[in-house]
Amino acid sequence: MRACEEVQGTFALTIEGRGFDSRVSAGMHENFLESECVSCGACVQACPITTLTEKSVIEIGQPEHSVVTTCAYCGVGCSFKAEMRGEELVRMVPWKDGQANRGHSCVKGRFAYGYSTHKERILNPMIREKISDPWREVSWEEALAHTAAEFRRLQYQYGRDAVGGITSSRCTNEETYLVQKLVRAGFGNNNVDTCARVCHSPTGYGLGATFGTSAGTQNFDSVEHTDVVIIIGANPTDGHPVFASRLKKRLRQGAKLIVVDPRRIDMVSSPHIKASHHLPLRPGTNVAVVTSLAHVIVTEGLYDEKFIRERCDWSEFEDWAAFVAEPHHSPEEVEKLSGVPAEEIRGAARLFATGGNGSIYYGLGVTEHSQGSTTVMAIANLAMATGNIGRPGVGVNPLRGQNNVQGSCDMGSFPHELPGYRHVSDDATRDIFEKLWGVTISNEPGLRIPNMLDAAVDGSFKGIYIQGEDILQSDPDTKHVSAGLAAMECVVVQDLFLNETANYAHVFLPGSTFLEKDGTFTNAERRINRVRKVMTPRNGYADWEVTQNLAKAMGLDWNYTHPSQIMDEIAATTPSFAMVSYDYLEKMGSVQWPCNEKAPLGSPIMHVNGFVRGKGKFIRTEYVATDEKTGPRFPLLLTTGRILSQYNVGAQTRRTDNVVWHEEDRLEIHPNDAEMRGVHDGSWVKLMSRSGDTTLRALITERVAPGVVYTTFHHPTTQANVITTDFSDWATNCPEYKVTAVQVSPSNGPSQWQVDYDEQARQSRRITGKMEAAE
Amino acid sequence: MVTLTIDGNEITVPEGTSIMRASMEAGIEVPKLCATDMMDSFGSCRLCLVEIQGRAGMPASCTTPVAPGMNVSTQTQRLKDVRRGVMELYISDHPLDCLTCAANGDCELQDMAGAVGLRDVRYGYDGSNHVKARDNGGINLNWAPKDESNPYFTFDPAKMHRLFAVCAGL
Amino acid sequence: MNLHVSSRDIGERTLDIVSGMKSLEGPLLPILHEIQAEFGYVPQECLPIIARELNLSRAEVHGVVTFYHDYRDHPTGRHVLKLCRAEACQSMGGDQLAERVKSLLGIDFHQTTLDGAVTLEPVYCLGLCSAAPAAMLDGEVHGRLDADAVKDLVAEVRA
Amino acid sequence: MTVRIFVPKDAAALALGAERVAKALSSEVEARGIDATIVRNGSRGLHWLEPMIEVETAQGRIAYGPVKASDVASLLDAGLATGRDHALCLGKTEELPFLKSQTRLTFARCGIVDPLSLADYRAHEGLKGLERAVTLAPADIVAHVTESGLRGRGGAGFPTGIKWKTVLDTPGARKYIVCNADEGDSGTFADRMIMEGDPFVLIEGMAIAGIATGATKGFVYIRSEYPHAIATMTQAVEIAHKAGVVGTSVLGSAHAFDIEIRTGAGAYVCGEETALLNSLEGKRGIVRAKPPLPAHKGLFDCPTVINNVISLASVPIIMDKGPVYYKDFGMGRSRGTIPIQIAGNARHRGLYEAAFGLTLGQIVDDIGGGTASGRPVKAVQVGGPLGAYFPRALFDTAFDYEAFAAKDGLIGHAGIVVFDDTADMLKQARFAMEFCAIESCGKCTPCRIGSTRGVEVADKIAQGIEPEKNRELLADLCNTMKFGSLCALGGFTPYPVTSAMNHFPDDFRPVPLVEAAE
Repeated sequence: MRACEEVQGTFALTIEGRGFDSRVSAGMHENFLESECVSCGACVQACPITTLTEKSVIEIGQPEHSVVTTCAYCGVGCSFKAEMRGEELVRMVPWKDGQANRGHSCVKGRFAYGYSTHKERILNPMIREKISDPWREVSWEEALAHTAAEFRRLQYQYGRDAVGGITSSRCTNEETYLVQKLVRAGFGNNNVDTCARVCHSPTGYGLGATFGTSAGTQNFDSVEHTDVVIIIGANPTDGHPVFASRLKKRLRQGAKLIVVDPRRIDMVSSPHIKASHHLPLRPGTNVAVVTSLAHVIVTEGLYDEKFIRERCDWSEFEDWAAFVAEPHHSPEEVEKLSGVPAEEIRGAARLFATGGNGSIYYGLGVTEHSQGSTTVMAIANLAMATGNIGRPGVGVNPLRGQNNVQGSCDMGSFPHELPGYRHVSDDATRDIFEKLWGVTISNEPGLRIPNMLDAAVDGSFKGIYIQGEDILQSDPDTKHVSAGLAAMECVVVQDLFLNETANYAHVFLPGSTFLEKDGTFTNAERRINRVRKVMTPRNGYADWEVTQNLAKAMGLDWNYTHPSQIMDEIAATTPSFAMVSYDYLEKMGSVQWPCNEKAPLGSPIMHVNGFVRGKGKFIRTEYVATDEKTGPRFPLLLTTGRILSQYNVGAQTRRTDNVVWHEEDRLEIHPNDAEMRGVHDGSWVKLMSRSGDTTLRALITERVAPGVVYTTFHHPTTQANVITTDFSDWATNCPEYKVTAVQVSPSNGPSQWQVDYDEQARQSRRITGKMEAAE
Repeated sequence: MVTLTIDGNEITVPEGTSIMRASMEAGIEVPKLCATDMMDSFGSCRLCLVEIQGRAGMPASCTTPVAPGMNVSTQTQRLKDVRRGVMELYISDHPLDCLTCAANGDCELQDMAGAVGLRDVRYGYDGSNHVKARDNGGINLNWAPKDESNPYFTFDPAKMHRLFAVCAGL
Repeated sequence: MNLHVSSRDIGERTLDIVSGMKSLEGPLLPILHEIQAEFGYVPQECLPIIARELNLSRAEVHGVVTFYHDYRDHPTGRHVLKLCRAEACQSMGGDQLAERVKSLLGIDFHQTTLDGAVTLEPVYCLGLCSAAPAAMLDGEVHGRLDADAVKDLVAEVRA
Repeated sequence: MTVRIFVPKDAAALALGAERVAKALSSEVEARGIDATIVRNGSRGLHWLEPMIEVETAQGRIAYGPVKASDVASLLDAGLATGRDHALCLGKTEELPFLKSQTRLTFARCGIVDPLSLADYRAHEGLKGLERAVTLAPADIVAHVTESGLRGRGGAGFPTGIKWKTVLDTPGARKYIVCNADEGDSGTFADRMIMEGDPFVLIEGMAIAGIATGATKGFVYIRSEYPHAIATMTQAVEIAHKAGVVGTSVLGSAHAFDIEIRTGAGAYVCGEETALLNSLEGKRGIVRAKPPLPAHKGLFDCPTVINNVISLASVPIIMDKGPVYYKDFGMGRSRGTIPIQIAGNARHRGLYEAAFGLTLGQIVDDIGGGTASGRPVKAVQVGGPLGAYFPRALFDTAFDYEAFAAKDGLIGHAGIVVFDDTADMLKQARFAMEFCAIESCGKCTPCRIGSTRGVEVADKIAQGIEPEKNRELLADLCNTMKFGSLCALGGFTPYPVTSAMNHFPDDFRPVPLVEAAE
């Protein structure tokens, strides 16, 4: 089917036979589920309800009105038309005028919205004295009054800094803004952090240091002009499928591809796609490999001298060039520690430097390392050295994980930064907010998530307001997280479901879905997209209203009646958002920040005539091996990632039919490593690290190299993060999820830890007067 | 820019524009099943045919680019006859379940049948088809059951025409 | 032609064939011809291997295999008799001849005799229109066929 | 001196027992100690006389035929080796009326030379066209071909020179020459005969096309039903490559040109040029919409010349003898010669190359000698399964692209299939639809569904079910298919059907069987 070819690039459909006998067929005369179909919906789209019909349309009937909104899954930020019948969502249809997705979609955004009406969704606020108690449903008033009283008590008893908040990169910009405002204005400290801490904080740091802005340089359309692409530490076909489709289209037109990844991801080789170079590096050696690419470019004179002289500081370049030219950065030396054949490194470097417009796309495989920030800077160096910044088809592009992780960073979710990446120590910035909010803002950075947990274990941090995050499952070293949470006196979780973190909560505030509120999301290309309310919040309030009500309960005088007013406040206080308003977004469809007097139409491409920081800065990137090392006890390296059908910790996708594609996390292991350990395909294995152990089933595959194992972290029963360590990025504390020394051995079934955890979770999810809510 | 005449209306469009696109710009709807904005046009449905003065045959408007001075007709009697004839063939291999079909009211096949004025299928419904499991007392090898394996959508080969028109280019 | 090959061998042979030919421009049809020459048909299990090696989807390879009538998804009889059914042969009594062959063999077109001796296939023109009616038996051509000649052909394949 | 005896290896001759004759001859010659070599030539095209063997004598070649293996001994007894008379002796080959009245330009060597002897080819004026071409600028070669008036012999009759010029003028990193040897039309075998009888002329023609357009790679796409042609062409390309006729330096010039032989896989529609390109690319052989033209975006999206075998094989003589020489043959806009293939129920079946302009009646009655069965000619189908059935009443039609089009027919690949009065034209009309149903690529609905419906409607007419209504429906269906189809398969299938209906209306009014009362 052409939609499958041209739009999605999967080629899962064909016509079988010919003439009158010809018939549309999925795969090799297979049913859709068993075929190569990735359920992106493009064919259903191309064939509106004659052959391919959404089951929801058959059940509910034809939609009668629709609202354009933005998908709440990944950082691509696809626009959808939510087609409704009354208050019921009939289907989500990718919107062809969507500037990020251009009418395309993936299985998650297109179909996996059923969680919003899942029976496990919590619709009433609940509180409990102790986490061993069952939950008690209470009114909103009681829940909020209780929370406010507890936080005030804790601050009175343990000090102003004993409480903090975590903003959600799943929620809107406006909601994120309110949470950090609550912390700064209401709690009176800077103890606010966000999940970007655990994913792309090194992007902010690395790109900020080199270019001057903490975001990707391009729009997605840019990929249509690229000639050579480096993908490093990202798996776009699974993590950012709609972008992957656009990239694959460009590759089918002849652009070249270099993949730097320990795994043989689909982009390395799949229908009509073949990477020119695959650099299957050992996890943890990114800096060495990227620096080695630079070594080849510098020593072979392939750098863009004109660009560098015009746009960067030449003496800094010379210093950097001397550094990368050192013999220990040569591909031959780097081969010894990365395992990547020197010739592949040389070939890739030459191709990137000489193949035309070169662009780099990267993901968490870059950032979630002890040297995550260093790799980001090494990537930025590479782009500058080859002159690949400031026009369509080039650039450095983080593929951001969560729908609004860019926005949550923009909105001042970090303990050291106010909205717009302005340091809390900057008097002028503080002054703007202090005047507007009528409070004094601390000029000292607050606590990061890991520091909050440390402080909780130490007894100095006692209460936390967590909006839309499941830190227990998503943050590294689960045991440390649970110890920190257990040590607190008031853990407030605002979410759709009783998530894993809620097992340690004292207050549960039901959250709303993206379908139930107005607001904006900012995607990986800095695009501010409108989220529009398509149905009434089933829990009674949109998340921004809950935060406002909590603020009011704490005595703050907040009176927003619509999120547009919050955006107006953001625009008034944050220069890069100066022109943004709901009216303007209505007119433009969407805009990419910076959007202000200097760039009234927004900024699809950054650093066009010069870097934001002035001169682009070359920074030396010395490779320092992680302390996480393999040895006789833990001879394998575990790295983690995602799969197409599931999203992140799976809270949403696990509550949809997407589970048919991925019922459980599996451990990918190379046949050699499996044979050595007597592990069979599909059998249970025990996965051990210095931090802990878990069990899951094995999947024997050559996608991973010998010595490397891989798993996803979508299912709480697996708890892959029990295994990961507490090592983290030197600059930003971003945890080192991607490298853990492990051992794998055959097992009979779930570990004792998993059994205990299941029981604890079951206990902690009891609700008085209700049947057990646990599944 | 290229200036041409479509059904007597002069219109100027960028070079490389398809006749179909140019017609739309001129406010003229050419019947179609297979062309969508999301994909390259490829001319399989044979409903968007037009006549061009001085050219033989009936080219598909979706795959034929405009040319300067072209004089295009989209609604001659000959075109109407052929379109109705094509539609009659489509419907001769399509189930007659419009009233209970989930697509009723939002079906391009239905719309097009109306648009070309199809009132009668003279072939009857007893011939070879992909619609009925059994035919003339025997098993119909052309028929395949509905595929409900995907949790989100169904695939009914008995109603494949629109899909076929869209993807027959494979 | 080896009709008794295990799945594993099919995989290995397929990989050999594909590896040897994948550098051709547009290698799929030549590869499928070679596979059919090797196994006598195109085994289903070859398709995913071909797809992987040529960076195609399984669906695409399936679509191609099913489009061309030459590619069979199961083995033929020991002999393949192709009778031309096109107009030039019709004008010289090809239809009657076909009926005769069918009744002699007791099978219809696209069928194989129960003893596995012969598969009967229609063909639309062998380019022997000036020697009609014509047939091809295991790659050898026969023209100006008449009732006696086809009897001899049938006897030959039945032997 | 060694005597050369020629036994054709052309598939038509083989089908009639030439292999057995050659074997018998070889063993008899050896047994008798005769100093003779047996040359396996192509066919002269007198297929009703095949296997026709020839012996070279001082007076010229003497022909004998049709020869059976069992005739060999008596032929040798009679003095075959010296061209003596015998009951099967046909006299001097060149004097045979069927040959003598022809104008053999494209087929000048076919049946005369050893197909795989490059020396023989050179000895018979071969490679002169290519030798000339390498000295010319591409645009000059194209100008020659344009001036010659050569039109595509595959059926559409598009001027070859214009096609080449488009490719020459279209920039491309790589360009291709594709030879369409998917000769699927019933009643045609000219391509096969050239490939089996004079393969180097095709190679030469392709090399000239390559030089003329800047293409460096050629493909010959031969249908799998032609194993002998595939074998001969494959060997010929190897020989030509070794001899430097093609390869990195064509005849020592700066031009590179390589040829690869590809085999089809049983799909008539792949004779349609865009379907053929898809097939070469390894795709389903479905038709592409035009534009873009193959000359702009053809094989692998590169500028591509796609020409029929005969078109390409006609190029060397045009380059050798000049465009005017070629252009002087023919009539109207149909210039040069056309290899007419007389097939089916004709007495003199075979290949007859002549300038355009003979009437259909001359071809069928005079040259073809009427029917083989001796019964009256009822109809002739010209141009393969998509060609119209012409009744005797139209026998004054001249063999010319435009003249045939004016009578709602087409020359196509110039195949003529003769039917005697036992033919049932309703059955033939039904077959046209059936053939379309079997061979439709399936892309467009008029062809995909229409052909199947056509069979059904024809059956209803045959069964006497509402005959009036169904005849009208069949006519309507033909109109829909003719104008609605994407390519010639669906678009021309109506030709045999409507011509049968129009010219033989009685066959469409079958007398219904009187059914026994139940």
